[in-house]
Amino acid sequence: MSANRTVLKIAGENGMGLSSVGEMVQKALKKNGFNIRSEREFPSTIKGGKACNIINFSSSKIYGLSKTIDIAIGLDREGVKDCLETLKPGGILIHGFDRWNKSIKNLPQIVESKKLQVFLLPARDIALENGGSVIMVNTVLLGFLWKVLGLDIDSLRQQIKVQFQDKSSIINVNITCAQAGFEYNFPSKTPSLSVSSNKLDSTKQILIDGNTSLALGAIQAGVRAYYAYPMSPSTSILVYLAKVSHQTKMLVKQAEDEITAAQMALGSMHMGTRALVATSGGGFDLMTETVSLSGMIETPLVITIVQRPGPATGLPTWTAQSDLDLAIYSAHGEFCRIVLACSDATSSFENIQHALNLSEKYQIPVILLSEATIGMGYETTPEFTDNTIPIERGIITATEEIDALQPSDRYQITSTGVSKRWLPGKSKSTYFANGDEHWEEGEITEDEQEAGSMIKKRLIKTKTILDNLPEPEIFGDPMEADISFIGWGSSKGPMLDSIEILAAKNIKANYLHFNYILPLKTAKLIEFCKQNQNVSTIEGNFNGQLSNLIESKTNLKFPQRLLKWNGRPFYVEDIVDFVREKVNKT
Amino acid sequence: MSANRTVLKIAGENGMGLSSVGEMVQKALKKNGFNIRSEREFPSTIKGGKACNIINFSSSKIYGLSKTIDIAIGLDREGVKDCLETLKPGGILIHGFDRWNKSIKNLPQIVESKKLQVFLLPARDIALENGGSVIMVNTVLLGFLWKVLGLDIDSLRQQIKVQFQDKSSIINVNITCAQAGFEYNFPSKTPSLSVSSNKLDSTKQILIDGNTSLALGAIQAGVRAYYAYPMSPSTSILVYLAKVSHQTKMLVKQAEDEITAAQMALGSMHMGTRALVATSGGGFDLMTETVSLSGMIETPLVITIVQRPGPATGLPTWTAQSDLDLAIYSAHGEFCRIVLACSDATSSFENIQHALNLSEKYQIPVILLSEATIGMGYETTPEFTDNTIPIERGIITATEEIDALQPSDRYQITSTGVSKRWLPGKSKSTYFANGDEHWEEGEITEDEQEAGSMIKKRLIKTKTILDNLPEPEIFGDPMEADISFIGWGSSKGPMLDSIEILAAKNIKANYLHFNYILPLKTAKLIEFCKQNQNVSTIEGNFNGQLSNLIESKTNLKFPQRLLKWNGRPFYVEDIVDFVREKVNKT
Amino acid sequence: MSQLHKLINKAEEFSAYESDQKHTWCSGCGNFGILNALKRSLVLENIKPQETLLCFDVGCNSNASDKIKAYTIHGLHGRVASLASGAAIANTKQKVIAMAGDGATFSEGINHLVHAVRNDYPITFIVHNNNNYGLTIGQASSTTKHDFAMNGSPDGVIPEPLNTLQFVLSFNPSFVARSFSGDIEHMTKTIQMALNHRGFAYVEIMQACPTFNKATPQEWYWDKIFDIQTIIGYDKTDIWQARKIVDSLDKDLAVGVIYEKSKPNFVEQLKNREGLGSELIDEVKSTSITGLLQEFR
Amino acid sequence: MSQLHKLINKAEEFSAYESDQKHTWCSGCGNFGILNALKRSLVLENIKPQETLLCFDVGCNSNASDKIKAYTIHGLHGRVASLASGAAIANTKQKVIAMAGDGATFSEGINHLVHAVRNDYPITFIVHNNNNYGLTIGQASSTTKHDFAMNGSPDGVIPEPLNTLQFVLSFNPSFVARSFSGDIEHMTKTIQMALNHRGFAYVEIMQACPTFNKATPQEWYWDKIFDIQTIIGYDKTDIWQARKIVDSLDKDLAVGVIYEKSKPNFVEQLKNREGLGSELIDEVKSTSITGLLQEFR
Ligand SMILES: Cc1ncc(C[n+]2csc(CCOP(=O)(O)OP(=O)(O)O)c2C)c(N)n1
Ligand SMILES: Cc1ncc(C[n+]2csc(CCOP(=O)(O)OP(=O)(O)O)c2C)c(N)n1
Ligand code: SF4
Ligand code: SF4
Ligand SMILES: [Mg+2]
Ligand SMILES: [Mg+2]
Repeated sequence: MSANRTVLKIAGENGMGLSSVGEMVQKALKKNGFNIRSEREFPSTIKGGKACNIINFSSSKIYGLSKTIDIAIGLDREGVKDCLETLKPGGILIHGFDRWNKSIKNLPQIVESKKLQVFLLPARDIALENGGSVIMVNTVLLGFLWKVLGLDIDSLRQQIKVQFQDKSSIINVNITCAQAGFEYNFPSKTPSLSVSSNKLDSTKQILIDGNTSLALGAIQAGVRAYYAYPMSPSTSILVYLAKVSHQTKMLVKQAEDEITAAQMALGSMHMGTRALVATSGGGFDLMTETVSLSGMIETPLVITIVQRPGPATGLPTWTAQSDLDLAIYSAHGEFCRIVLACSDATSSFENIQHALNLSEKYQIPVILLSEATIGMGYETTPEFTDNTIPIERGIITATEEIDALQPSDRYQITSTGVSKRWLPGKSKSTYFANGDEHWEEGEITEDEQEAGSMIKKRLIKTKTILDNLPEPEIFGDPMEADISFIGWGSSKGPMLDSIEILAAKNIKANYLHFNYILPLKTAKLIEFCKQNQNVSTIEGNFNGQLSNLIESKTNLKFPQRLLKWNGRPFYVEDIVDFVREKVNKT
Repeated sequence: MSANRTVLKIAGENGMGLSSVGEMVQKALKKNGFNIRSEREFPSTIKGGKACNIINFSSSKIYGLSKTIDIAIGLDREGVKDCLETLKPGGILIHGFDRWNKSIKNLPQIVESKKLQVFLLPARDIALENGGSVIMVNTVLLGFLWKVLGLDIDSLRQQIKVQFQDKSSIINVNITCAQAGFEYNFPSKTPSLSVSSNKLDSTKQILIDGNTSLALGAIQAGVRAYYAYPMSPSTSILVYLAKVSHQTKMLVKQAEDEITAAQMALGSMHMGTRALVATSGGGFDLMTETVSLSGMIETPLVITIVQRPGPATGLPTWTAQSDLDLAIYSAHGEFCRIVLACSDATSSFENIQHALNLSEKYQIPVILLSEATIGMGYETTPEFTDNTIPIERGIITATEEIDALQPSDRYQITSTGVSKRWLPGKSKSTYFANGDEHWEEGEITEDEQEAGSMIKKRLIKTKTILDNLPEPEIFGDPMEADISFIGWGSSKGPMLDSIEILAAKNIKANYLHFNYILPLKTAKLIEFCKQNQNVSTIEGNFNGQLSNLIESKTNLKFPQRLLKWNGRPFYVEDIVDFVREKVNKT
Repeated sequence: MSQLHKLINKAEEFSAYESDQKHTWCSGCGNFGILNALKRSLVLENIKPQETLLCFDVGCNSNASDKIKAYTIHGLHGRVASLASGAAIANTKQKVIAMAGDGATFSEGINHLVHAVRNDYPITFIVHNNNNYGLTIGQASSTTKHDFAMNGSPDGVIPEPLNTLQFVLSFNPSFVARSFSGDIEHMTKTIQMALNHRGFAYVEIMQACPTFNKATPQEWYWDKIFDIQTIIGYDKTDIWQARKIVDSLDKDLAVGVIYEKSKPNFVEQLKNREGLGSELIDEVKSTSITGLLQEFR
Repeated sequence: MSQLHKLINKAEEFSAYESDQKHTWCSGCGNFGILNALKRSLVLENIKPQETLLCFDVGCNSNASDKIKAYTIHGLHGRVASLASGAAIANTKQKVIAMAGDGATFSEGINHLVHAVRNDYPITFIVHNNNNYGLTIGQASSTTKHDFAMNGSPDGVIPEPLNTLQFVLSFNPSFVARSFSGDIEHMTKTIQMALNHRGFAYVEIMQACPTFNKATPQEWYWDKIFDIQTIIGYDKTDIWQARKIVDSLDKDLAVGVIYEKSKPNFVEQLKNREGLGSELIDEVKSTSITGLLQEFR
């Protein structure tokens, strides 16, 4: 199944520095020229409960995640248990937990029935013998892993140097431990997993998560103020932007709550800089009134929602695509907005830039959706480059134009719905940015004609935008597929992988992906559904939120929906299994 | 056009006690046996700007509003101007503003071109001559109105006594002024408008607004705590419930903000009383996170949104049906909810009771929509009676059942999605009402199986509810109409009137009305669309929010939509004009 | 030169602030005086309409949003402190003033007040404290007198009125002043001082509301106010003296600057922007990120 | 009899509160002690699990929501004061206790705190003040020490830490106490007193968070705390004494009941429910409205 990749799991109890082990492995694998797509699973607690890193790596490009674990490292009892349960039949388990057969129930049966290859290293002894401490058990295991994977130990050695650059005293002992693990031989058999690297030029690739990518996009797009209230899984955007704020000189402010963050961002945008906020669904609830204000006074506002499963606190560290309806319909009253959704690191980097441009050009709120699996998952992707998406602000700056401004230009009724915007202070013509219904200068009106046409002016922007927004993108041969999918967000990754995997099984699959969701572009979509007979939707939610939107805006109906709502992302297996049911060929 | 009614407008500057004049007239008209449907128009300011009362009255039952003003009283310059502009051709204007021809531009032309019958009374002189003060000009005008309408002056006299019961010193002089107005004769012609009352038994009728009706429904349904933050047009619910709180002993608490109101209501509901909150769209934005919590912990919660046009502050004192999407889709995460919409005073009284029952039975949040035009408009309606809608709470109270409870019963996975609910303190079996994803006792879980099935358990309630919810109601002959409408909310009133008016023009119209909107019942609707060829939707919003919902849930499409979004309610004229365009017969 | 004299010399500047929109306040409303004082202080400080951003909340007070010809925002109810702060830190050269009612400030938006004060964002914040919710027709606010029947609370409210100044003094403000809507000259002076403060200048105006606040009419205030400068030896940098002076809500209401502290404001304390000189609004441009990519390579 | 002795006699009652769920706090976390003290005080006050409603916010502290076997709610972040108050006034016979972190109490939900205190709703409110946002991994809160690098604010926060007790004392509380997570016995006693208070009992626990609050570790507190009862002549009904005593945040941290006022609570002051005796939860029944219809006839 996971033919085009190797899947490595590193599991242990939450809170024991798992993520730094995971990081080290991924970076070293990347240096070996592998493509990587990984995920982190951990509970919403500071300590306790099982956690893991699942690292998919391959010498060819991979886009999504697989759940067929080929090889696993268990760091402790919790980790070993987890690995035993989740390893594929015949998979390899490496660990150093010597009391395992006493403390894990049904151990022999599990190992036997799944025909697992288990390698219990005396890792503790090895670490201590080599002058290391108990915590270096992990390094010993990694050294052994390197052997099993047939990789050059030097790559691990280099990464250890980088990882511990701030604690140089422990670099050498870690290297010795890794070497000892690498050299450890089991008397009977030596396990081996054939992984081959095509020696991809790793220097042109970066290994990065979606949240950081989004933050970098914001920096590139000239965002000068970031306001947020911490909320998983969006918090790392705040943390990263704060970390690099001495380089970027960006104002990064943790606000006292989400309403404040949104209001400050709106104030900053109104004054004329670029500001950003990010949160998750529950925090966004609190920002919706501000979104409505942005719609009314036509001041740009961009809010990122990194989704997790709700309702209420839900599953704070897990993933979902369940706040699309929220992004589209929340906030009282009717006004125009754009909703886009990231699908991976690169699209996070790019979409935030588009979001800012669209918000300023059309003077509307823009909601950018991401997901825990995108925001917190790592992947290798071609290095981001500067100046690919020019900044478009849609503000009046030229002196002659400024001089010609009338106050009533600000909210003038136009055929596109877009009026002139200029920044406070820039012209003698002042205007009222009025949250009450208003007329062209922004002065309050309750007149039925004026109110009716001003409301309409704001709403017809939707049409203007629709005429200018890109159509969804099709992956695979656009026509006459055995099975077709329509989706959004992180589904794209496993879909792209699945198209390939299915092709190898002689099944022709294709996929239509919405990057821009609202307003909904329908032409290409309708064409796609004409040219393909067996179309399903794929969504990480229970209700099929995009499916419902499409059904309302077109004559299409989707009785066949691949939906998932248990906090986990789509794996290629989910798709391939679904296809197996729906396509007879298999 | 307004064949079945007389439309009287009383207009003046906002803030001059217009609404008490309006109240007096309506009550006196009611005592005369008329049916009434009235509206108030006023700006969102304390003083200044034009305001009016438009009173539709008829000896037969009327449901909606007409904008064809037959007769008008102008109380001052603003009022006279407004009346001149809005009176129908040939209409009657009564006023006492003697400087009118100096201070109103184009006066003769307007009067001439519309052929208005204007009666300028020396009302000030009459008032002063009869021992009254300047403010009693209004009473003089009312006396004269009574003559024009051919009504018994005694009915006005009685109402004056009631109106001023707290200020007995001015009763007599007001009566004298009214009498003097009644007896005033113009030298030339005596105006007269034939209104006939069928002497309806007014004692079986009440004259009431929708907000008060809703409040009465809440009292009847055993609501014991009301929490709110003032917000037009919902505020009168708070004010009324507070006013009668010594009779009802209800706890009526103005909270410090909307989040608090919602949280306190949820806390009170959780503990086991019935609580209620009401607000408008902007306030509801702030409550949505709490709605999501209610969905998660399966604690009932009922929130009323009295709609006004948005976004932001919008038109605070005007009306709209533009927060249906908000009610349906806002609040993060996926969970089950019910949305119902009031259409008039009686349905406000009833729906709040249904809302509370449904919320408790299914342990879900219920959103009840109303509109400014319903909440603040008056109408005569048959007197509400006790005990028509029994209370259904769906809580475990019987001792044997209580004794048998296990903690895990609380969130047990069931086929209906509904589990047992009992109140804190009532059983030794305690439970965790957990906003984090949980298992059956409410204990935190992040397991994919458990999380997936608990999320599903909550969502399959939708199916259970759909099986039990009433279908929409059809008015008029259900089949083969020349034109058909589908709508919700206050549209019902003018629709019912229009069906009659159109019948008189030999046009057969019918109307399908949704009282329960979410989850959407579709069987009768689909049948209706099969049996009628020319189906439109009617909605007080720009996007056609119900139309879109139906389009997503069925194969139906509604290219023909009668939409209105300028803050005004639908008038029968809006519908009749629309029909004229769409049906060739006319 | 007296305030009025100075103003007469600046009649043109003053009239630049005049808007065509009709006022919608009750006669005798204290908001007239406050708006007048606001215009006066702007004119006296030589601030032109073009140089302002006046941020209004929602309430009677904020219906001034189109009654003064300047750059204005009329935001959401309760949120203006944060909206204005976000605007101000994006361009500290534009003069940002926020206006809000007591309902907005101490109920719906009290969180924003606390943290805007703590952060010392560089704005002038003017509370129109009329002891009630005017625009929604006379409900009780946090400052309504105990036991006084109001719309929606016929038995009066249960809590004692909030001592707003004691409250603000408890979270480390840098400028706290009070004035009275009946005294335009004093308000003008006070707002002028606020406009010259570096950080968050909290100015509370005790505002007469003849329509709904019958408990404390105009005369009630005149009887009780006194200028804090008349206290000999009053040290406005001494927080404990300030706390004592504001303790009573019923008699001896001090007006003027009650507390002041000179310190760098929020923007001035941003370590990563030290010495930068430019404003956030000037810095929006396509920015290279290649330097930041190193750690991901 | 010592606290421990009393508890030994009530081992069974104590164990009734034990939940099967595993704790998820770091070792050395102050929340262990607080939860222990909470159970102790409930047991010592003879309150059974069935008689409680424990309301939890969202944060490390509130992950106790299923670690104590009782009626619990685990609500939204920042909102627990209002949720618990709404619950408490519906049934004053059920013992309602609210638990929240400093992030929840002084940032996200500060509005609820202010007004719940002012209204004097009958609940015990326990703040777990660990000077940071634990659950979201160590961001600064309003009580974080100035200039201390935290996750998301590497330069430290700009505002001075909020003096939480000074703050609470500014809006007319009826009960203000403080204790320390290292001192289970003292916490137990303090919570017991809170449980016996009629109105809103504000209890702040200075909570050690060894993982993220490196600025003030366990020992830091031990060095500075002293029992307020050791001050001779301390009058806990004197608000000015209380204000003075809480003024320092860095040395001499008084623990115990710092301020107390005996007065009727919110429910007891509801004029329209005077002498009624029943609880709101007992009154839900179909109610005749015909008497009210008169004015509409
Ligand atoms: C979210 C929200 N809730 C409620 C309202 C309704 N509302 C408008 S003004 C106001 C209170 C006004 O009181 P205050 O702030 O004291 O201003 P004043 O009218 O007294 O000047 C309220 C509750 C609103 N506009 N938005
Ligand atoms: C509306 C909302 N915003 C943000 C969060 C994320 N969040 C969870 S706990 C927490 C802060 C916790 O800090 P504190 O209240 O001090 O509790 P502690 O973890 O320190 O015990 C935050 C911001 C949330 N759950 N909901
Ligand atoms: S209600 Fe009060 S605050 Fe509002 S305009 Fe009238 S007097 Fe002024
Ligand atoms: S992070 Fe701090 S508060 Fe949270 S569990 Fe760990 S020690 Fe306790
Ligand atoms: Mg006010
Ligand atoms: Mg904390």
